Amino acid sequence: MPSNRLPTGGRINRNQPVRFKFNGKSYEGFEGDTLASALIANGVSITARSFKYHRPRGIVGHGVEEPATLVELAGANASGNVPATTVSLHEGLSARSVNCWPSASLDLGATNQLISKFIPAGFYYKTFKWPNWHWYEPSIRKAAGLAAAPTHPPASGHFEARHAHADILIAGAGPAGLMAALIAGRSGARVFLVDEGTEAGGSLLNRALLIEGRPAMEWVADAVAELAQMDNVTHLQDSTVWAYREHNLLMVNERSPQNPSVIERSWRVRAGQVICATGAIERMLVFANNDRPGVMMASSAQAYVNRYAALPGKQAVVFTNNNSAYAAAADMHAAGVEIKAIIDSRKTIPKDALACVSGIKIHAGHVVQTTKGHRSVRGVVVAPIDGGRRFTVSCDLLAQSGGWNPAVHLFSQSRGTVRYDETLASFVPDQPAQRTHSAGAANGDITLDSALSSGAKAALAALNETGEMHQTANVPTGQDTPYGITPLWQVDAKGTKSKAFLDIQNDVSVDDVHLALREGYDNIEHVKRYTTGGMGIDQGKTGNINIIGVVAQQKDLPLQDVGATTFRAPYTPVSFGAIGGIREDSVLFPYRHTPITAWNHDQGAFMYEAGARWRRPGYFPRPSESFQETVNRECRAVRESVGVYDGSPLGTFELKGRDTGKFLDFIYTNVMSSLKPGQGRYGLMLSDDGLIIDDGVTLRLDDHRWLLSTSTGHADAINQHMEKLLQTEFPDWEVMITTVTSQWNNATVCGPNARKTVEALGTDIDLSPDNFPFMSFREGTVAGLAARIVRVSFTGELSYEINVAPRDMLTLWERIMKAGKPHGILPVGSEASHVLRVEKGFLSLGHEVDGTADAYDLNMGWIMSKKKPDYLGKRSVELRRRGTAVRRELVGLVPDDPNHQIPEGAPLTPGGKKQKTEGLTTACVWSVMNDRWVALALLENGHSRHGETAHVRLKDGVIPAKITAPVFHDPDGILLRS
Amino acid sequence: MQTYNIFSLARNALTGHQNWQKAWRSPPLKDQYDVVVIGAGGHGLSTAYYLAKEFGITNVAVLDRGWLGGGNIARNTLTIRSNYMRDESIPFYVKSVAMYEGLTKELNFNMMHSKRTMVDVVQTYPKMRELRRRQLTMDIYGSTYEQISTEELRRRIPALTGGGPDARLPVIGGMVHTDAGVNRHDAVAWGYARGADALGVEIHQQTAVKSILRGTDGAIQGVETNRGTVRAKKVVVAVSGHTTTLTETAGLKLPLRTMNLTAFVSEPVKPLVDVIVNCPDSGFYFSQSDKGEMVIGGAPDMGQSFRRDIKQHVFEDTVTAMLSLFPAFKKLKLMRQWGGHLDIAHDASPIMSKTDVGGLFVTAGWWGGYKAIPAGGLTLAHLVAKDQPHPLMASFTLGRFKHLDFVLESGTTTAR
Amino acid sequence: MMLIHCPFCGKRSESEFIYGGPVGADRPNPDAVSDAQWVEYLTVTPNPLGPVQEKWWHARGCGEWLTIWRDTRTHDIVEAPENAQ
Amino acid sequence: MSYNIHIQRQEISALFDLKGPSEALQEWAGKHLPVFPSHPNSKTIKDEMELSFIGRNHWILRAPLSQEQSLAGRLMPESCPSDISIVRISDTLTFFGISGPDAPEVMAIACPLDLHASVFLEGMITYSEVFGIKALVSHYDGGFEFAVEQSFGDMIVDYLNRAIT
Repeated sequence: MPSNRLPTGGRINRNQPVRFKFNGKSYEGFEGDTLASALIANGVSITARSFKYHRPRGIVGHGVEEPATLVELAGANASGNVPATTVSLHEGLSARSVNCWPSASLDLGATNQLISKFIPAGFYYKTFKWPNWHWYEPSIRKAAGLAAAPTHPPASGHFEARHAHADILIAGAGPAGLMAALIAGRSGARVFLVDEGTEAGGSLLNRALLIEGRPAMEWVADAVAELAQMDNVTHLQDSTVWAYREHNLLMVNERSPQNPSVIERSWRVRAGQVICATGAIERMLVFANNDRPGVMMASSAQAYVNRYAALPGKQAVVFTNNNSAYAAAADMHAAGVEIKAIIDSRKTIPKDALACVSGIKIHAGHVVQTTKGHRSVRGVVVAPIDGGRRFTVSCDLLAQSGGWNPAVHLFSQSRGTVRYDETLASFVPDQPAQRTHSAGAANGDITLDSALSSGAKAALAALNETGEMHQTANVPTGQDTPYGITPLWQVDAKGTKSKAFLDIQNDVSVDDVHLALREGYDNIEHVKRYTTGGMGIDQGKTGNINIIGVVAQQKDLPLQDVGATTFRAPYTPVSFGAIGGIREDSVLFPYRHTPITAWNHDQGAFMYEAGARWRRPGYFPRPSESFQETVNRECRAVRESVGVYDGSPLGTFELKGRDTGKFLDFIYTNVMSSLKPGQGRYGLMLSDDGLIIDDGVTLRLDDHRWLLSTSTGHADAINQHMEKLLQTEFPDWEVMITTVTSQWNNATVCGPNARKTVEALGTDIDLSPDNFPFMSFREGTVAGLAARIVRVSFTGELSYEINVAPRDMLTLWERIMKAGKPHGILPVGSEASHVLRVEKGFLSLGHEVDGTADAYDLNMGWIMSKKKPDYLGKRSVELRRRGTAVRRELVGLVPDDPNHQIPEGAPLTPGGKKQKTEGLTTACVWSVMNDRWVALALLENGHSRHGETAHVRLKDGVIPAKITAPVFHDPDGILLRS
Repeated sequence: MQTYNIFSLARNALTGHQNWQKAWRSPPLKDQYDVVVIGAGGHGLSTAYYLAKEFGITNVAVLDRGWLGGGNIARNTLTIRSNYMRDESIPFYVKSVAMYEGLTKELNFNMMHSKRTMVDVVQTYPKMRELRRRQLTMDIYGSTYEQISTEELRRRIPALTGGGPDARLPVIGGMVHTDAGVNRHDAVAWGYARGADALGVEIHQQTAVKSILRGTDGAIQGVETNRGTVRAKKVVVAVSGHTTTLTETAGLKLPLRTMNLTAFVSEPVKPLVDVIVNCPDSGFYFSQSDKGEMVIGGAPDMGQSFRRDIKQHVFEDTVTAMLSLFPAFKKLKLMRQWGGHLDIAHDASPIMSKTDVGGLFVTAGWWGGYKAIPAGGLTLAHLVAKDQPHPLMASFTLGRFKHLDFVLESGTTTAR
Repeated sequence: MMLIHCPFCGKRSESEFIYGGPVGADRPNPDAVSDAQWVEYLTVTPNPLGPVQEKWWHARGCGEWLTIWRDTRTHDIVEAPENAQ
Repeated sequence: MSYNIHIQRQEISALFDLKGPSEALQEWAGKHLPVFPSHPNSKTIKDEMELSFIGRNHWILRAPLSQEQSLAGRLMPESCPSDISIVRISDTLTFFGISGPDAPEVMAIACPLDLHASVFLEGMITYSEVFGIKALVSHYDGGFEFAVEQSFGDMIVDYLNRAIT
């Protein structure tokens, strides 16, 4: 039995000993221990070192508020910066203190204490400037940061995130939360009860209280059992409500899900009503050397003796300004701790408090000025609060209580306002901003009775708002010491040069705050930022309000006017893994496949993201072939014989209704309504501020049915655009849109032998140019499949876009490959398609269309209808062209050296000089038709500069290139019409 | 101005740090100034500083409804860079980056400027093409951008273990911007405030401007505050998201809307990542602060907002993007998150301009405006003092909207 | 992540919706307005500190375009203000 | 332990997208269809046909694929009047069945809808999202069924597998 373990009592399982390692040494504890309680039971006093000065630190708290002892956990689910008070002991646990070397017990960083007076708050703003910050930064970075950074994901298992819905979410399963859950649950409402502890009960776990005359934990056990019987209640322990978002969305982190393959689970809970029963957090008292190992929160000392049967000390002094520490003293005393004295800063001590303790020396109107000892507390120096003779009381534990701060974090995150309450000397919930109720200590109802009744009240109020009719609830009575406090923000201890800490984690002392105020950093936010107070991992749970108190005292302002701290999520740190759940990689970036994806893979296609989440083949390399050779081979097939590509991802929409023609005339720059059934037309779409947003071909199926195609990447955006116009601007227009992108896949057969290939497939459609000309379509069967063939061309060659249902796509594709085999047909990837369109000077969104060029710049003034009085973008393009800005116009570029490739995106400058650009290269490809590099560019006044030389400016040289028309193959378009 | 250095620090240590002067004064509010700057944030303070330093205009009041440095400068992700795309933008940011590098010495206040390089992790070919386009134009203005291989990228960022060949978006290469850096945002605000104060500029906190006052001729007369009327012939609005709220009190409409941008930090851990990591295809970026926290930013929330809060689904997008490339961060913990509101112009480029109201100037539309604070302040001070745009900002005036000549500059994670 | 009321589907998670911008002025007849008025129509949107009327598309839902009033300070969905049109 | 569910990627169905005023649709095709459901996001069933009311003036008709040709012949999408739209969309959706005791837990990972039996009643069908993708979600044989745009099918299989292991 470890030295400080009580022989009986506690909620530990003495039949289940657990061996663990801390800072390399082996210890033993019990199931039910936390790492902190086991260390206390083993008499380990120095458990940590502080961040800046590397002062020795011990365990201060017993829960998430712990400011001092942060550990790194080793093993499968290694984690850093974890408060030792929140680590459940399990066999094989191995932990070490963060940020100390070689150990917490002997830390060489402690030399910082020697220079502490040279490094006050904000010292780094004043120094480390010469010769420059980089000189110091690496060593400062190394010194900062607490735990080691993780280098590997968890070895096994995964995280999960889920959605959940509840009528009432209750945060906290202490007396108030359980009471609320019972009432809400019994009504049949869907209840979501979440508690951060491994066991329900909240403060009742740590205190020896009675409910209805029985030990309070028996009532807790009954309540938990009753809730477990209710199908309408979800009850999670070891789970934290860490964020309260807009519209009553709350985030829960469940740390020990039942499913062993799930490491942690995140719940996004949408709640009708929320009850914050999050309890209260005891705050520190501020006096010199209040950080020494052995100085502990009174409620924590109480928790260690009651819940863990571990003695944090043998001889204790209790220092308080409120009543709650008296019950703690009584419990400690009952456990065998000698209470040497209670030091109470109040001159008059309420009878209720006194009633808890008898036979204990009480010094009313006294304060602890400082602690004595080196590596742990050996005694305390006590003095009357108004000055007077000091005396020393020896002890090995100082249990201190500065009062209770309602845990308003969630309430405040919800945007509820808080107000300073004089009687509690803390901030309490004021006006809720959402459907939020507060109950128990979180609402300032500190004592057991008031917690139970406010839990019941909150539940009834929440049920009432949910619309449930409910009678008053039967609330049990509990016995507790009435609460009373007189605030003590700091002990005035002139004569001691030691630091009195406000933020134990970040080593922020009263002197630091005073210095900040002296230098003019006098807003509370300035104070916090200048001193870093409250900005640690614990976010100042035990110390922040003391900072406000000290500032208020120094500036002689009421606390309310100094301002409360902004509470930001998360309440306690949450692993990013849990937040992400399984949603990574391809759920974040979903992928889409066409039906021939497996075929592409079999052919060795190089697949990549090609916009709108489609994974498409870029090219089909053959062994020992360079990228360029592959692309050239595919291009030659199209130019010289026949190729085929999968055009399925093109956005396709069927539009139906009497007003469709009118609608298309409004969204496209050219006239669509004049199309005859069976015909198609290329169109350009502008936003109303005159930017090109899409292009594509529209077919008229019959009088009232049209088929519109968009670029792959913009299909969703154009769908949104059209629906928005129709539903919000023109609700009277009769146009109905159905997305058929995945109803019509297509294989586009292109090249001089395209017709022969399609004929070989077998079709009932007359393919002769006279009966089936360019920009028209026919319906029939191809290769025995129902199909629609469209004569469009994105390559400049004779092309047949054969559209079939996806279920037939692979069959069609394989038959095309077979039919084209005599002509050496090749599958064509995106890379070759790019070359083919550049050779023809066809536009590409994202290349030539980059938000600056308009149709006129792109030699497409013809597509800007003069006949239509109005269409989207018309007025804006006209307005823009009336301005004085010089236009950058589309031209072709032919480098003087045919083998000189121009990098895509390369700027053009006058004479190639290092000065403001006059244009840019939008694309450059090796033209198989011209056997040279050719490029497209946007160039200032480019249309009037054909024949001149432009200069591509590169870092290491200039590429002169002749300016030409932006078309390098079949300028008259004879082939595509053939 | 009291000098800050190792010697003054040592001297003061001996007297218990009792003799430090206030970083800035709190003078009484006068009823008239030559220039009133609304907003004691980065741009407001730097504008006031340069008005005094470069143009000798010292009768300047900077008014803030809250605490100085409490707006977006207090809630950003610190990245300073000049990897832009267009001639209009690059030289402006090149200047700003250079000014930042000299700011610690100029203001005698350690900004902890860490020129630690930004590395773009590129996962799609179109993005690589776009960044190479930037590279070639940036070189004209002396801004650095170099392509590196995937192997080199992983050597520089060992924590980047995701994005392998089988990933949904495999890493295909990187771009290195050696000019980029991070520094300490509070120090920038405080350094400018202290510097401006030393030159005679008055900073008035807790002084909320309720409306902008115009005379019968339509020109600016001053502002109405919660502390009374303050007269000035020139008023500069530098209030980020609240620009339109204020200018509408003068009857001025601007092409701005206010949006929310959030950021978050991890727990502090020992040094792991030495560069600023930007992942434009995945939509997040981060750097590790000197304190050890990963400071992470992602995409903005859609919709107008003054709420300064995070949207859970937008936040999750950022987190999951990060975990896809940095799977070890699954075990890293979120420590704190926050939101800021900023206004975005119709073309997503900044507005530094005179307005139709004589004497009223605005600096707004800052979207990543932290990096622009020095050059923004300098060039706006030039405009206010000389009534002529500084050449570096000539493209960013409201005049561009007259003929819809947008400056469409896609940032690293956002586009119009 | 808000809860937005779709007239067809009822209350749904914001993630199902796509934001469609504030409701601005009606599109003027382009031929009946000055250049300045046209530019203002295009570029100036309501940006109130308070309730704003805006469009949302139930894109991953029933496809309805809907209009709500939302307070930009709180994100609460509110009744149309009295002076709203 | 993984989740105890059964996942089935369904065979293709005959699907027709119907838009327009319900009276006009009923007049044109009512006699071939189940009764038009009156509640948003609900469905009616006749023979093996399901008619789902999934948007304002918007229905989807689902039937076994064997009926596709005959339905097309009866509904005559090409010749219906201008104020209604009937489009064959059989190939656009791929359906997944999720059944077994843990089906609600797995659905809760994928879908933000409140699928509790007291809220998402038997017979309801609605568009929502599954793993961030637009999906048509419904109850199905004691479990759930959802359909996504066909090209996302492979991705959904990946993710369901990740969710249940």
